[in-house]
Amino acid sequence: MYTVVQTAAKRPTARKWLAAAAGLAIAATGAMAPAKAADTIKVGILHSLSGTMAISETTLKDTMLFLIDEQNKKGGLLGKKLEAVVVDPASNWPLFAEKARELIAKDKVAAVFGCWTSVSRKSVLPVFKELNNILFYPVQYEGEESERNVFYTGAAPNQQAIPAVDYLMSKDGGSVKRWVLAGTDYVYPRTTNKILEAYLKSKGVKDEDIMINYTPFGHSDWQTIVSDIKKFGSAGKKTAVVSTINGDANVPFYKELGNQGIKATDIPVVAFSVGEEELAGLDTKPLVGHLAAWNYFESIKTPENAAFIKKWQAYTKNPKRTTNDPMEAHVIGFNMWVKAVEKVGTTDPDKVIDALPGITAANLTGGTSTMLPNHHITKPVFIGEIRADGQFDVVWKTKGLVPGDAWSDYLPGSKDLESDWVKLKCGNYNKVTKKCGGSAS
Amino acid sequence: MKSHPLIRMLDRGSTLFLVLLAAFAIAIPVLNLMVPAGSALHVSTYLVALLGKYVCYGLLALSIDLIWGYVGILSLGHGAFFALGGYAMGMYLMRQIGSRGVYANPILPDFMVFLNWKELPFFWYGFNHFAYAALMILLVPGLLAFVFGWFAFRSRVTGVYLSIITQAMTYALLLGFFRNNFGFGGNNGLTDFKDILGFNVQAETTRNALLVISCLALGVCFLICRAIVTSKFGKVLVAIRDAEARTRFMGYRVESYKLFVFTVSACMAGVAGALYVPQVGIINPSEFAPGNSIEAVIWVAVGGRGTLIGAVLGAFVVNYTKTFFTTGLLAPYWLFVLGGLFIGTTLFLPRGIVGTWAHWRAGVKEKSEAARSAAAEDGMLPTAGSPSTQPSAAE
Amino acid sequence: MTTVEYNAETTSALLYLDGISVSFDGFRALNELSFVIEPGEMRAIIGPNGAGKTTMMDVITGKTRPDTGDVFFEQGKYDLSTLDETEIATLGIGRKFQKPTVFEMHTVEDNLQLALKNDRSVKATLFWQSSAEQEARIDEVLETVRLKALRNRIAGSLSHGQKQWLEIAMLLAQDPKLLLVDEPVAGMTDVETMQTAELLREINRTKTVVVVEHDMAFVRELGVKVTCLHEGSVLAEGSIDQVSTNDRVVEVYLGR
Amino acid sequence: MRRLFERFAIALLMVGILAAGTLTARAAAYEDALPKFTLDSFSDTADAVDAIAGSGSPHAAALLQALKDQRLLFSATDKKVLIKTADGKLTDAATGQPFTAAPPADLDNVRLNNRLRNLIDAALGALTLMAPDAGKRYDAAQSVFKSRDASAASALDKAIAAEKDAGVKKVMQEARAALTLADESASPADKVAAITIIRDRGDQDAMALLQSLPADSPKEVLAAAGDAKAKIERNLALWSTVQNFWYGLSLGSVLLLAAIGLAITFGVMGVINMAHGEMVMLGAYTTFVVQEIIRTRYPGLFDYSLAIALPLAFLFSAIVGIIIERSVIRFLYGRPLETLLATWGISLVLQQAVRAAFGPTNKEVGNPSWMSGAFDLGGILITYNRLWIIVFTAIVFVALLAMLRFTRLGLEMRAVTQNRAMAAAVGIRTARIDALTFGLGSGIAGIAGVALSQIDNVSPNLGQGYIIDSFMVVVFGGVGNLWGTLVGAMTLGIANKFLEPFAGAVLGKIAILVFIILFIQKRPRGMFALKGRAIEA
Repeated sequence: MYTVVQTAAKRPTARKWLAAAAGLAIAATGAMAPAKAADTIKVGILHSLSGTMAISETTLKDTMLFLIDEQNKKGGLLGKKLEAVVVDPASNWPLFAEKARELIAKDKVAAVFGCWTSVSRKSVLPVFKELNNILFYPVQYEGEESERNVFYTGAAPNQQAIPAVDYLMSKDGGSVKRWVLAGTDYVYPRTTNKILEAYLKSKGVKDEDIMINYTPFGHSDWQTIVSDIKKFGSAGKKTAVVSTINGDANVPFYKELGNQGIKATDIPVVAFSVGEEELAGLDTKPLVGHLAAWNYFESIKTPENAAFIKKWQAYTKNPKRTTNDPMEAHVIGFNMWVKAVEKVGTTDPDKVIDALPGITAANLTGGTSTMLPNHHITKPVFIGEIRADGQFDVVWKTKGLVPGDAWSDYLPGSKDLESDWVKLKCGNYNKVTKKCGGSAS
Repeated sequence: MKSHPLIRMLDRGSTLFLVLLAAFAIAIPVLNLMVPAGSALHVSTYLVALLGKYVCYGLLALSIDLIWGYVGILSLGHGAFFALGGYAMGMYLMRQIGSRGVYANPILPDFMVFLNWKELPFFWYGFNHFAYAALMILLVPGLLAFVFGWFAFRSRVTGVYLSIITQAMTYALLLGFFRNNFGFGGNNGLTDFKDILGFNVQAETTRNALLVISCLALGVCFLICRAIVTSKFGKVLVAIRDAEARTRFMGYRVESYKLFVFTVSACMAGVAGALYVPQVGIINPSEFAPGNSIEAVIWVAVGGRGTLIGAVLGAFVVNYTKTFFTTGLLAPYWLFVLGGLFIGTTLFLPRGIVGTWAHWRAGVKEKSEAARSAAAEDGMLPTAGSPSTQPSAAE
Repeated sequence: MTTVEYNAETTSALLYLDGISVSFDGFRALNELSFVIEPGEMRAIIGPNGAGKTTMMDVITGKTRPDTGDVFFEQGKYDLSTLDETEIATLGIGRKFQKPTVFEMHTVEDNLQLALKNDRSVKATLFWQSSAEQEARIDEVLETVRLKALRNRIAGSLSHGQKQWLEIAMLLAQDPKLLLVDEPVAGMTDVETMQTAELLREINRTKTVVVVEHDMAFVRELGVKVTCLHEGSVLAEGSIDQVSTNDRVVEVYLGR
Repeated sequence: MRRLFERFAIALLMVGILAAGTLTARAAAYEDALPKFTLDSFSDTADAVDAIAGSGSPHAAALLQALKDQRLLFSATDKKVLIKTADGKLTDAATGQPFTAAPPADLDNVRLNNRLRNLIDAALGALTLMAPDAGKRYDAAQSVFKSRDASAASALDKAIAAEKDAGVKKVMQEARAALTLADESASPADKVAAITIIRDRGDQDAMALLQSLPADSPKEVLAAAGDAKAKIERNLALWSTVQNFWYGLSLGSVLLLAAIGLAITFGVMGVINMAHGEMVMLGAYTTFVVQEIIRTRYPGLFDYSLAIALPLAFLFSAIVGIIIERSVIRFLYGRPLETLLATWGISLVLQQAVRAAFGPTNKEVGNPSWMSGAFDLGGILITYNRLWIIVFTAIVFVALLAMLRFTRLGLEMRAVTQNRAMAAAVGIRTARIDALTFGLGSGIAGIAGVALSQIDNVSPNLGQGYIIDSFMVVVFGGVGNLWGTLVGAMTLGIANKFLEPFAGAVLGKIAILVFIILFIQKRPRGMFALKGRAIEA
């Protein structure tokens, strides 16, 4: 049924336009409604609750609500209650920017905790810079970024990828000589693999001993690739797979690995994006011994962790609810923010940003993380082996905490760059030309 | 009865629309820039950015309405043209960054530097000139539409088949642009823009200027659409929509008509995308996602297809609903609302808001007219059979 | 049965079909069909369901390509089997469909405006302006089909019979050399049927017409040469009386 | 005869004395090694494994097996090492006697890493070469082949001599050949002979072994290895084509399974069901729910979980399908584009509904034992889950074909497809047929979900991943023709898998999409479209 074009064209439609204009006016006033008097401190939560990323991000939203709840039980902050403002950017990147703007400009939040994918962070970056607010970003990422308004509480590549490779090259890790770098085709795996490739070559690994493979998002038919890996691994040298495969593609990948009988003892797979949450969708028995590198595992036995898990499960009323690495990153980030706000006695972003470097917060695995001048934090690195029950056994950890490095030393473009927001006031200072790159100009 | 084309183009509804659009384009910047922030009438920059985005969506909806409402081509891949226009603009904006990128490379965009690209790929040449970029904004979507349409319409791929392959087209582009080797920044796309034509993209004045330009583009495209649909060409389009075979047997080269209007529509979508990018600050492959294109179709359906004004209205209404429903407690329910819109509109409001209104108005008028002329008609002509209400040809 | 000398080069026929065969998925819709239409002639084509009448129309108008055989137009000048619908229509063959197909969303006037013989290119229609001459032509055609009073009505709101006439009017406006009319009186009352027959005879004064019809009364009313099709080929040809007394025709129509 | 017996008796005696002499020393080595397990350090555990493997203790195999299965427990305070038997009882590792005292409070598993697992496998390999179970011996020989643990040589020789099973013996000989090649003291002639054996094995592992030969080996050895490698390579190249074909078949069957329900709703009814993917998802979630119930209530039935889930998934998806048809789609017949939009809306609602009900994360759906693992067929590895999915797809396809052809419902369905008005006129209740057809299409999507849950994520996004591919298959194959769908799915699957090795997964997929877009230009109605007037009207 089509509309009657002819009549529509001939008959005036003044009234409907009045109605439309009225609707728009209502919309506008709704959007403009002045923020209520500041009797609470608002905290923005910018995680997708629908769409493809909901699978990972929903838990982080819950974590933030939990942390804010806990803080309020302790009496809030600066004598005021904290109020969470939740928005749903629906896994849609431009919507992230819109929602970030809404949180800052309309809801006047003091800080925002959010984003998962790099692209969502990239999408909101200009908004945070323009409106001068604070973003805590809790997920491991490719590095190559340091912005004044962003605090990176997840791992930089040197806090995850490089220690993992070091471990595999060690005797305990199996003295791996041959490497498959398998990833989803987007920026994080690409950059990580570039860094790893340069790193491996600096360790004397030859070109023919490195195989790089990229797959699309949500790739589900892994038969060919897994059999290629098997082939590559049977060249007589100990082989390992470094997986930066993301999200949904992991389950079919591991299922295929299990079924094609690739055991961890033959070709171990070390993953950077597979945690307790992802394993929850898998039968892990055939995968025992495959590895993951994180800065936190639920199975790590410390009093802090045990207490956190207990409270978290009580809060979510789910005795089986798992915890994971990005959650811990939010815990650390939130505690750091609280401390910084308490230190300067205000939520004014400029002051909090300046106060944050140097702030410490206990992490859940027994150490104390520090916010560095480059807005990354120090973190321990753990290598865990998958257990039959879907948890990880820590088989190796770094001696102390590893400071996060914004600019990789293994990439030609960034090895001369340095980030220091305390002394240099610059996120990308070039040590050779002694100049601060564009973004701070 | 016969009137000048300009008068046919500008019926009362269209004039009102243009007047309102102009008022909107003047009022928003004035309320944003001139009225002090404390005032109740002040329009926040947040709202300016939001409305600017809506205007671009409105233009995209208009372009879809032109082909769906008037020729019955349901493109589920129009987001592709929108995104291509956006990418062309994004490439210009990337080149404008120059040595202000984090790696201070005067030629290569940041994402190329850290992925070790040595030199600029050839398809990035020329994008440092705005004129070239502007040409590409029209040319790239237009050319793709032309080539795609030339194949599809000549082979008489119609109806759902066409919808499905437009979807395949945008999906293939999505996969392609996701690839980092493609040279468009992969998943992260193009972002971190600084200047447009020498103005800071984030400045309030630039935002307002972009809003005004978007409104201008919408107005111009609206006039082009009106010119098209009120001409004899437009009548042929509707004829094709309602009875394609009949039109062909009357000697009209249907594929040329479709190809022309499809290409025009793609260019409009490209312009919408190009204006959208500096306002949201990012363009990335997810704009190619089939879901986005389908969502854009529902804007048109909600507003009323084949009404032009309805398409724009629909884009505003649905996107405002989206903004409203993705905040706070309502957040988990957005997909229910969107899904419900799809179902509800097709079942209960097949003509959309504007279409239903027009139909109702027409019905009221028709009734009185019919009553008046009934006596005159009776006896003059024998009437037989019942008026057929069936659509006459397969879509 | 009359025999015709089939020769594409020397034929004087306006429409010339020789040995046309078409099959769909093994079903032979047309089987070595041959006949000719002379200029100025009016021909009625009858035949039971599935005899191939509509397929024959499809072949002539370029909708269906024949598997074998020749279709020529205007004394063998144009090979229709190599042209598409648009080209054939431009040559001057107009077709009325079995189910009335008018542009339901357009007014009667616009329907005719679209049908008028004019440049049909994209450019021409984009910048087209109505002229007094064309207005007059529309009036004339509307007069012929007696729809003048309904000029500004939306075609979709017309009655079935009015739509049939509108479609014929559109054919006239197209000013074709040959009109193919598929079941023009289906669903019409007796009065309408007679009026339609009269209309067609009137049209036939200036144009060649091929009418496909079931309604024997109507065919009789037309009083022209009749071709009876059966199973995709010509069964009988001649006057209505000759054909209706033909044994095989009787068998086909009534025997089963 | 008698002399023979005498000789044997003497030999036995000698062995006995010898063994008795060393036994006490070795038993001591076993007991000495045990405390090392309580230190909770990988290197100490490794030492202990070495010592125990060499101890010759009768408990060694059981202990190592327990260690491998994570049944070896230790208490750091009591310095006790215990074995948990398969039925959950504790035995003392030192004595093999049941452990009756109260278990120590700090009892924990001895932790493993991959290096240890390799060590244990090698040790167990040598220890279980004489196991009574042929399967175990086979595995033992394979692990010796892989570990090339020289200390297993003598045990292997003995095992080869005693082996009766030809298949196991062959693997043992291959393992022995592998040891010879790794043995620097072996003569070139022996090595060449070993290469022949390895060459005949002809698989990836053989290739790996030959490639690891040191470059300074004797000339004739290198030459033989070169020939063998060339031969294996040819062999492997051939098999890799077969393998691509197999993978293509497997991908094709997944596509077919996902698309076949669509072929019915789209092909038979002309309804574009964009929510088809969500029907698949509902089937997968049904499987999840069934498995959850079985896991908590009737764990013994786990292997039958899919069989139980199948009819339920069919019914559930079919019912949801019928509800959708009755409540939405029936109002939209003849308006395919509107149906498309409405069903897209339904798909969004279903996705978010499932997300609300089950949470956004992946759900675990396990493979029953008969769908896990793989077997070798010639030079390719066939995984059971893929094999069963192919078989299952074939069954569904044939059943559907038979249903359409031989049942009353099928007949009425075909009648409605061909001429709705006429079908109605002869008394077919078309509305009922529409609902049932849509239910059938949805139900088949549901059982596709059961199969896909075995290889893919079970998450609210599951269906989205298949919808475009399914439409491609149906459109490519030609609407209204199940055979077309079959050929379409298989062609696309196989083409994809042959493209993937050199174009990569992403470009391969793009190439296929572009191909389909161009193909539709050539044949707008697909490969096996029905011709004729009825269809085009």
